[in-house]
Parts: sequence; C-alpha cells; structure tokens
Amino acid sequence: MSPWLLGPVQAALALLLAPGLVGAIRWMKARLQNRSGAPPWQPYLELRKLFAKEVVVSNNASWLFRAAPFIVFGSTVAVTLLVPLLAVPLPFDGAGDLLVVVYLLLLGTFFLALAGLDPGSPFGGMGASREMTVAALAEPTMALAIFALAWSAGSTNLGHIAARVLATPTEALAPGHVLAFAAIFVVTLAETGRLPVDNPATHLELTMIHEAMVLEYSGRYLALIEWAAALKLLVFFTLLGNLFAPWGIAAALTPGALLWAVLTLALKLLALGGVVALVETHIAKLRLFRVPELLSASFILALLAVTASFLLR
Amino acid sequence: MSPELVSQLSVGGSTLVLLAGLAMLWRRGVRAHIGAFTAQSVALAATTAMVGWFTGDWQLWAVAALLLLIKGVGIPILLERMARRFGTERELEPYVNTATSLLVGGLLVLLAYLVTARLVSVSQLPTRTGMPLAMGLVFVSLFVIISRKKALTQVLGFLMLENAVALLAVLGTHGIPIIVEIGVFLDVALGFIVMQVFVYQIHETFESIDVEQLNRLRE
Amino acid sequence: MRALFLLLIAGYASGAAAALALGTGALSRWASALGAIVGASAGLALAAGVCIRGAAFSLDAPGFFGPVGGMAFTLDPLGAVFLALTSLVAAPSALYGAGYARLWEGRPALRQVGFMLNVFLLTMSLVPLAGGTLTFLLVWEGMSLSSYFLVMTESDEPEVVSAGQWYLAMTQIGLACLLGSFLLLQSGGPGGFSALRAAALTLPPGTRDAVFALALIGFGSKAGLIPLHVWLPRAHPAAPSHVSALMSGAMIKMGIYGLLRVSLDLLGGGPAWWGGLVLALGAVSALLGVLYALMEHDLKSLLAYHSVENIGLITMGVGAGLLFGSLQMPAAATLALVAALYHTVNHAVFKGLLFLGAGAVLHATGMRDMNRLGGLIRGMPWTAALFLVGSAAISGLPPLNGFVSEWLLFQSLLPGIGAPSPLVAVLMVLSLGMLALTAGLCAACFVKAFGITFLAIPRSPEAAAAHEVSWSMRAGMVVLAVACLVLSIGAFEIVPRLSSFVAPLVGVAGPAPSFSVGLALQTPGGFARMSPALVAAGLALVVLTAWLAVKAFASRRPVRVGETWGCGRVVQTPRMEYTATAFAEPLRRIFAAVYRPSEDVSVDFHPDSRYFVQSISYHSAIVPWFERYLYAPVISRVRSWSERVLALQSGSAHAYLTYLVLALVLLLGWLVVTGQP
Amino acid sequence: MGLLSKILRTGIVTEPLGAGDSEVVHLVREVDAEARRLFGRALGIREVDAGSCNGCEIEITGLMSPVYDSERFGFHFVASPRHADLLLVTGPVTRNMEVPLRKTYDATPDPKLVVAVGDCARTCGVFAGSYAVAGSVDSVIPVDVFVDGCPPEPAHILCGILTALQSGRA
Repeated sequence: MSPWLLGPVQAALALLLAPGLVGAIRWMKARLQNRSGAPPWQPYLELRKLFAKEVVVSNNASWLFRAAPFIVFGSTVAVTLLVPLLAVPLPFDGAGDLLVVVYLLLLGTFFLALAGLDPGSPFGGMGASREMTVAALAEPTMALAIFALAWSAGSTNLGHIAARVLATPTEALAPGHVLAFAAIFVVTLAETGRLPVDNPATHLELTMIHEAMVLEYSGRYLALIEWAAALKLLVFFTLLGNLFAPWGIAAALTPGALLWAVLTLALKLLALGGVVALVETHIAKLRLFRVPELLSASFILALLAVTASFLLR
Repeated sequence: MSPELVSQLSVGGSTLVLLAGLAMLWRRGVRAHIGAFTAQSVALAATTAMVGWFTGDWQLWAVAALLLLIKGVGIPILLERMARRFGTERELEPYVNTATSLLVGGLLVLLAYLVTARLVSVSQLPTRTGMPLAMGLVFVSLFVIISRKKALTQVLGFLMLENAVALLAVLGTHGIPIIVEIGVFLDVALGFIVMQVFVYQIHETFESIDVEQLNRLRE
Repeated sequence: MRALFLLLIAGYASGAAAALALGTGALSRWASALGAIVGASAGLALAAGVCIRGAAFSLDAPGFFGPVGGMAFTLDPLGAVFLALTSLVAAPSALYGAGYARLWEGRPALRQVGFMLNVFLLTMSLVPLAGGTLTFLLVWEGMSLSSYFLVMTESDEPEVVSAGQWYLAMTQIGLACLLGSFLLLQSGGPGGFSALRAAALTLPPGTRDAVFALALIGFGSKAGLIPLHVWLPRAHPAAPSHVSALMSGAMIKMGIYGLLRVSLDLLGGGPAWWGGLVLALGAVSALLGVLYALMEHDLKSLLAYHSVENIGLITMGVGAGLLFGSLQMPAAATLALVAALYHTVNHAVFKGLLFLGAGAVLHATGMRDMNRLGGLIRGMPWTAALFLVGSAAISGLPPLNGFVSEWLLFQSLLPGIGAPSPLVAVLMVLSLGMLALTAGLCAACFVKAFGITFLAIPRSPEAAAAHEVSWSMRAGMVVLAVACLVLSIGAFEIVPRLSSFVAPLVGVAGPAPSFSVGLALQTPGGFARMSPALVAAGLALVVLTAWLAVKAFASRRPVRVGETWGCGRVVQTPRMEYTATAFAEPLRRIFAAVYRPSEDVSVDFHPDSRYFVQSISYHSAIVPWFERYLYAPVISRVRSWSERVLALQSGSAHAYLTYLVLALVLLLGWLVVTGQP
Repeated sequence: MGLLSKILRTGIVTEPLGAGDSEVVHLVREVDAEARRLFGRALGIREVDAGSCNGCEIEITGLMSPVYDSERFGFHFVASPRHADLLLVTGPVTRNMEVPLRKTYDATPDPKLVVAVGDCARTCGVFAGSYAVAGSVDSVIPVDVFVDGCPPEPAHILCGILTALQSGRA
C-alpha cells in the first residue's frame, strides 16, 4: 500500500472507530452504574437515524449556522491525517506538527462557538462563552506539554516523537514524558467536555458547555457535529496512546503490521476509555469557577514536565 | 544501575515528592493534606533507598527504613488523630486562592531551578539532576506555611520543609552519616510534639485552629 | 528605481494638491484617493524591486536644506519590507476612504482629510526610506503630526479632543527620546546612517545602553508597548476608520522598524539584557493587551487593544532575535526575526481588514457599541464575511496567515529552552506560556467580537436597518482578505526571502538559512516542518468531500425553518441574547486579580409595590492600572511644577528683559569658566 | 475503592421487561413504517411537563434508573426538542402551557411521535373542567399512544413507547 494511501485509510479508520469509542465509554459507564445500558454500537445507529431525520433551522440563523458543521467536521478529520494512528512514517508528517493539530482543533471550536451564538438563544451564548473560556485556559498547558515532548524527542512533528519513543523505550518512563502525559490527559477531559469540566450526559441546559452550543442543531447537521466530537475524543486518545506508548505502531506498511497496529490502537483506546469511565464514575462535575484551578494544576504539571526535560538535557 | 538511569530515577523520585507538595497547595481538605504528606514521605524513602542501592551504602538503607517508619507511618497516625479531634473542616478561604497559589508554586519551582543551576553544574554526582526540584519543594513548603490559615496545615508545611531538606541532603551528598540522620529525626519528632501541644492550646482557647485568631492576642 | 521613488512622491503630492484644489465634492474625494493609490503602488513597486534584487537603493540630496544638512534616502531590504506593508495597506485604505469620505461631502473636513491622508502616507512611506538622522526625524515628526490632524477630523466630540491630546503628548515624548538617542549616537560624525554605524562601534558601553534605552522608549511609545500604550486605545477609535486601519496596520510598525534599525543595524546588537528586556516587554504587552481587549465592548477600541497585543507578539520575536544574537545563536536569531517580520506584515493586512470592517459597521449603523449591534450578517453579508476572514486570521486559525506567523513565533521560542544559561531558559518557558494563553484568549475575544456584532438578532433599530456599504469600501476589504490567504499559501516563498534580509543583521556570514523545503517551512535543525499550502488544501478537500458525501447520502427532506428553541417561551426578543459583557463575564471573574472589577447594580421598584421591578441598571468597570497608577501621578506632578513655573510670568516687560540679560550673562560666564573656544 | 467494590458486589440489576397489560396502553394513530424502521434502535425522547402534578415525572425518572434502564432499548433522554424524535407529554395542558407545548411540537423535526402519559393527558383526570386547564393533550397536538394510570408504572410507560414503535421487544 503506497504511503500516500495511508492518509485516507487512517481518516476512514478514525471515522469508523470514533462512534464506537464513545459507545464503549457509555457502555462501560452503564456497567459501572449496575445497569445493562445501550450496546457499544449504539452511536452508529443514532448517527444513521440523525442522517435520515429532517433538519429544522432557526429563523434567526444565517449561512454560518449551516456551514459551521462542515467546517467543524472537516477540521477534525483533517487532524486525523496528521496523527500517527497506524504507521510511523506518516506521509503528511511534513505538512503539520503537533501545533497544527492544536490549532486545527481550535478552528473547530471557534466555528462551533460562532454557530452557538447564531440562533440567538441564551443557551447558545452561554455554551459558546464557557467553551471559549475553557479552550483559552487549556492552551498554555497544551503548548508547554507539546514542548516538553518535542524537547526530549528533538522535533514537534508527531512522526518523529513517536519514532523516537519507539526507538528508546526508557524514554517513555522519563519524568518529563509522564508529567506531559498527565497534563495532556487533564486537557483532554477539558477539551472534549468530559466529566470534571462538563457533563456529557446532562439534560440541564444551565450546566452544559459543549451541548449548549448544539441545542439548535438537528438532523444531518447534528450528526456531523456529534461525529466530529467523537472524532476529537479519538484524536486526543490517539495522541495520548501513540505518543506516550507507541508500541504496536507499524514501522513498515505490510498488511500484517497494519493489522497489528489496528489491534493495539483499539486496545489503547479501550484502556483510555476505561480510565475515563472510571474517573467519571468517581468524581462529580466541578463548578465552572473551579475549572481554572484544575487547568492551572495541569499547567503546573506541564511546567514541571518542561523543567524535568531541562534537567535531563 | 547505570549513572544516567540513576539520574532519571532521581529526577522521577524528586518530581513525585514535589508533586505531593503541590497537591498540598491544590487540595483544600486537611485529610487530603495528610494523604499528600504520607505519599511524599513514602516517595522520599523510595528515593533514598534507590540512592542507597546505587551507592551500596547500608546507612542509606537504614535511613530509608527510618524515614518510612516515622514519617510514612508514625506521624500520619498522630496527624490523623489530631485532625479528627480538631475538626477536619475544609481549609477556610486561604490568603491566596488555589489557582494563584498553584501558579506561584510553579514560579517558585522555576526560581529554584535558577538558584541551583550553578550548584548542579558544579557537582558530579549522577543524582545532581534532582536537586532543583528538591529546592523547589523547599520554596513550595515555605509558601504553604505563609499562605495557609489552619495551624494543622502549617504543621504539615513544616514537616514538608523537613522532607525537602532531607531529599536535598540525599541527592546532594549521597547521604550524611547515620548518627547525624538520627539526630535530625529526633529534632523532627520533638518539634512535632511541641507543635501538637501548641495546636491543642490554640484549639482550647479559640475553638478553632485558625491562626488568624491569634491576631486578637495583641492588646 | 529612481523614477519609482519620484513617482511615489509625485503620487502622494498630487493627491494632496487635488484634495485642496478641487473643493469638497465627489471629484475631490476620488482625485485624492487616486493620487494615494498611484503613490502606494509606486511604493509597492519600489519595495518589490529592492526585495527581489536584494540590493539597496539610495538617492542623496545633500544641499536640500542648505548648510543645515541634506536629505538622504536609502532603501535596504529591511526597509523595503516595511515600505511594502505600508503600501499594501495604503492602497485598499485609500480606495475604501473614497467611499467612506461621502460622510464629509460638502464640509471642509473632506479637504482636511484628503490632504492630511496623502501627507500622512507620504511621510510614513519615507520613514523606511530615510537614510540620515535629519531625514528620519523630519519624516517621523511629519508622520506624527499628520496623523494627529487625521485623528482630530471630527473634533467636535469631546473624547476625540482628549484622545488627540493624549496622542500628541505621547508622540512628542517619544520624539524627545528619539532626539536624545540620535544625538548620543551621533556624538561624532555627520548624519548619514552609514557614518552612524561606524561611530556606534567606538561608543563606550554606557552610551550604547543609553542610546538603546532611549530608542526603546521612543519607538516603544510609537509602537504601543505596554507602559506607553495608553494613547492607542484612545486615538484609534477617534480617527476615521480607514485612518485607524493605516495607523494600526502600518504606523505602529514604524516603531518596530525603528527598534530594529537602531538596535540591530546601527548598534549592531548588544548585551543579553537588551533582548531579555524587549522579550519581557513584548510578553507583558501581548497578555495585557488581549486581557483588556476582552473587556471592551466598543468594536474599535477592542481592535486597538488587539493592536497592542499583536505588537507585543512582534516585540517578543524581536526580543528573542536580539537575545539569541547576543548568545551567538545566529540560526535561532534569524528565525525569531523572520517570525517577527512576517507577523508584522500579516498583522498589517488582517488588522487593516478588521478596522475597515469596523468602519463599514460604523458607516452603516452609526454605532460602535457591540451591545447595541447584532444581526448585521443579514443586512451586510459582504462585510460580515470579510470581518470573519479577518477574525479567523488574527486568531491564528489554520488556513490563514495569522496561523503561519504564530506557528513561526512558537517555533522561534523553542531553541531558547536549550540555551546554556538557565535564566534564558526560564524566560523562554514563561514567555511561551504567555504566548499560548494570549493566542487562546485572542480566539475567545474574536468569537465575541464577530458573534455579538454580526450574528443573532439585531439589538437596536439601527442594527436592524443596516445596509451593505458602497462597492469601493467592499473592494478595499476584499483586496486585504485575498492578501490574507495569499500570504499564508505563499509562505514557503516569502520566508526564505525575509531570512535573507535579516540574516546579515544578526551576523550570519554567507548564505542565510532558508527555512523552507519545497512547499513546507522548516525550522533550523529540521526541528519542525509545516506546510501552510498543504494544510489549506487538505482542509478545503476534506470539507468539500464531507459536503458532497452528506449531500449524496443524507435525507432528501427539505430544511424547515422554525423558531429558535427557548424552552417554549412565548416571545423571542433580542434582550434574551448574550451581550458582549455577558460573553466575557467568566473570563472577567477568572482574571479578577488583573481587572479588579467593580460592579454596581441599582434596582428601582414599581412605585405601587416592591414586588415589581421597573428597571435595573447595571454598571461595571475595571481598574485602568496604567492610567490611574502611572500616568495620573506623573500628570499631577507636572501640573504642580507648571503652576510653580507660572509665577515667572509676572506680566511686566521689565521682568522679562531682566531674565534675558540674566541668561546671557550666565551663558558667557559658563563659557569663560569652561574655557570652551 | 469502597465504591468500586460496592459496584462489583451488586452486579447488574436491570430486570427484563414483563409483558405489559394491553388495556392500559391505547394506540391511537398508526405509525408510518419509515419512522418505525428509523426509531427501532435509536430514539431521542424529550419529556414535556404540560401542567402535570409530577406524579408521572417521578415514574418517568424511574425509567432511567438501573432497574428499568430505558437506555438498553436505545432510548436516551435529550435536552432539546431539536434532538428529539418522541415527545413524552404528561399532565392536562394548562392555559399557560398550551403555546409552549405547541412550540415544542413544532420545534421537533419530522418524523416524530407523541406519547401522552397518565390519565390527565387523556381525560384531564381530576383537573377536568378547571378554569386553568385548556384541554387534554390530543386537543393541542396529535398523539400516537396514550398510557393510562395515575401515575402509570415505569414498565407501562416503557410498553407505551415500545407500542408506539411497534417493536414490542422485551
């Protein structure tokens, strides 16, 4: 398989796995709440239903409201082309590095927040304001964690980082790496709207952050946004899994190695999903003005990660 | 154990110790503070044991065991009893809110890194890489003492300071002779008992262990 | 080249003359705009010529002012970049101005604006062309004065007058510092920059530091660095929109040009603390600039504070370049300076676009307060789309140019973390954190600016009745929007050229490090590679395929237009929407330590019963730190001194004569004492 | 770790749905095949309280509890009618709730279903003839299934919804 084909294959695989990942997390949470819960493939059915449903658009909404879902979905899919899901010699590695990934995700959040404001409902405004606040506060942690990683790996390009850690396994246990992993894990919970920051399963509009922005969407637009949110979760988990524990990533593009890579990727995603499910069962949602404390704690983790990587220079 | 593995482990160990200190800044409940202190002592003992294993010096093993015994088990039990008696209500609004105190903690670690940079470049020991983080813990524990209102938390701040100094000693000089170490433990135990009496008195006179009440003592 | 230079001067001069001569009708508007456009395109051609050929162009007119000294014009590649960005913003703004000026038709103000705009553009274009001290200071003062008159066009409103006073005071203080700096620098030979370069080598370190400090204050006040930024959020909103676009896009960059010219070219770099100070000032300006911008709900002062923020980002690049230059890391220094230069050009383009957009909103609705705008996307689709492009560019979002220069800035700070001295490493880590926080907050601020102004339901009748602006204003904005995309896609061509201009300044012998490999940008040592063209193409491709796939597979049902869902409330009024103040409220509480917000809510109840509220008025303000704690004491002390000096003015002629004689005697006495020839 | 061990000790408590008795559930309108095919496995439910005394609400919250666990049938409760496919309406429609109920119905994209829960929804129950009541639910919006009972058991509500979908799965 030619390297240039790897990009679209990775994107397709990510699109396929993303709803399953969200379904698996919901299934695990259900089991932790002692109920049988929906099967893990439930999100696929929901997407199928949403794509077939009618679209109702508010009369205040402009063209931006209808264009935003495609931009959000497009930017998140573009990120999957850059992230090392299966193989390390990424064809598009020269096109973008970890910073490009962060800014592409910010592009998605930017347009989703604008779409939240467009219909003119108070919930959309509230969701947009809180989402942008959390995204702005998570930026410094992400930047420092990236540079802690890049510093020990000698490059901010994801392919190099994964290859470097693959080459020297002791690198993965370096304190700089472990701290950067913890910092990015907290940012993942904040950016993808998981529990301590925002409750994905809430029905009370006043407590929502992510869902408040999409209250006005329906039909195929809602399907695109839900799929993009699942994809964003998958991207963050892949960053956590394949940058910090890249074992199992295919070095050569042989079918055997690729199959093994898909298997280990699925295992890593389930493991991280399990950790998130456990975390969400044990802790309650933080009040909005305690979230900066959580994010400053993760900033300190990232700061220590960079300092630790100084010391071992 | 190759030298750079030791330097990596010493940085890892001292990072764990420092993280427990920062957790003290982050969490507000007194019981969480005690848990952080216990974890810190265990990590400190582990680091000392690691250095002992590397240098093959039995004294360090003894020190590690002593550390684990006294600070890992003994003092936390006493603290637990004190906390239960004096009410474990959450730390009132500390002088500095949590987000700012965490940022100040981060800045203090960077300051420590600056302060010990020359020191690190001078010493040849493989464990020198962990020293800036140990110095960071010294500053962080001092900050805990000045920025928290609860007497119990300040006692923990002092004990954390003592931990930081012990870590600095282990990393900087591969451990001081056992006799000196035992002397240090004695004065820690003594200090702790004095503080226990002191906190008891505060509680008796003010029904709370909020240090701010002491301001009322001036005439 | 000489012909283009003369055409530049002739273009602007003819525009100015036309504005004066042809009365106050449409003809005068178009004639002055045409003159400005001719001058701007000549400037662009001249700059392009110098950039491509890489060789400097110089023209001396020694005897221009007789014995006092001559005018010397040289344009080296560094100056050419700044001339290019000035002309790149000048042409669309002039075109936009022609339509915008219909506001003053039939009033003398039209003549004043037309004339002053051309003089302002002429002097601003000559600043990077100046080759000697006398020329530089002359055109610098010309630029400041003409922009002062432009700010004062609508001088009937009180806050415009106070803005003018602030602006004039700050520019004169800046000029005084520049005078001091150049006098110290020129303590020896004649005025030409080449002579100054030679003289600078022999200066003792103490004087060099003094020259640098004075230059930093002088150029910092023009650029709007934090302690000296107070005039910017006052002068820009007061000026007409195309003028504030020019001021924000090009004029404040002259401060950066001056700083680069003095610190790198004339003084040839200096001790490490120069770079550290500039980097720290830049980081603080960036963060405080965006924090204050978040609290603004006046569209143009929000954009003015964002100019302070972006100048902060540029100064961080300059500071990092200086620092690495002094630490003998030429490749890193070149990358930092390239990032700063590239962000200067990008900021000129997207800030000009945003100010023109804000001007269009002001022109259509007559209001700048975002809390009373809203829903303009329906009445002004062009302006909304172009303002969105500007917002996405300034927030550093991928397909556009803001993202490329912010990426370069991030990558330029990274080598600093590996610097030998720990103080530099710690400074880099902190400035990196502040840069990332600034980028995040900037994106939040522009969701507020665009969302509240253009989306949802209009909050006032004027906003509801807004209509699209004239074609010339839209054309000006379209040119800048296209430039945003071209500057991003073409980065692989522009960046190597910029690095070849900057490398000699930082002491890179031989060929400059080219930072681009094929379509991608690559930082020194292959540390990071990114190709804006591929990212833009990939993004467009993926969005297109998604759109086609959905169109093919999703349901055929027509889209039904319903009412916004508000928990079934009976009527949907604009008062239920989020306003700019509400949008920024979480950030205000989080950064309360910086803002120290004060809120007072007064409720007056219905006269008959306390249970029914008639009206609630809510007023909140944040502490203006610099005005209250830095400028107020200085102003009050200056005022008290001036009162004391007032006593001298006793009104009697005899007293004044005695002062004259006294001064003469003192002067002669001093000459005798010091034995001066 | 106390929570985790408690979770492991209690195990899964969801009970299989018994065969609901038919006279409680009244199918009023035939649901078109396309809606049934779509909503068979994935259904968004928006609960609308049109003036109910909250007796039915307590039973409906029972649906989400581990014992009845409506999620196993693919139902999940959503916050906005835009995301919903089925409106679960309770209580007689009071004068104030008449317009909001109609707005909610209009806000829901097609194909959509309505299940009216409780006696009040069908006959205004004890509130019949009150000055504040505008009428029963089907006088305001078209209803597919009525579930009787004051309040009906969660199992009956579940059967009502499943009857609406004609899937009737246990």
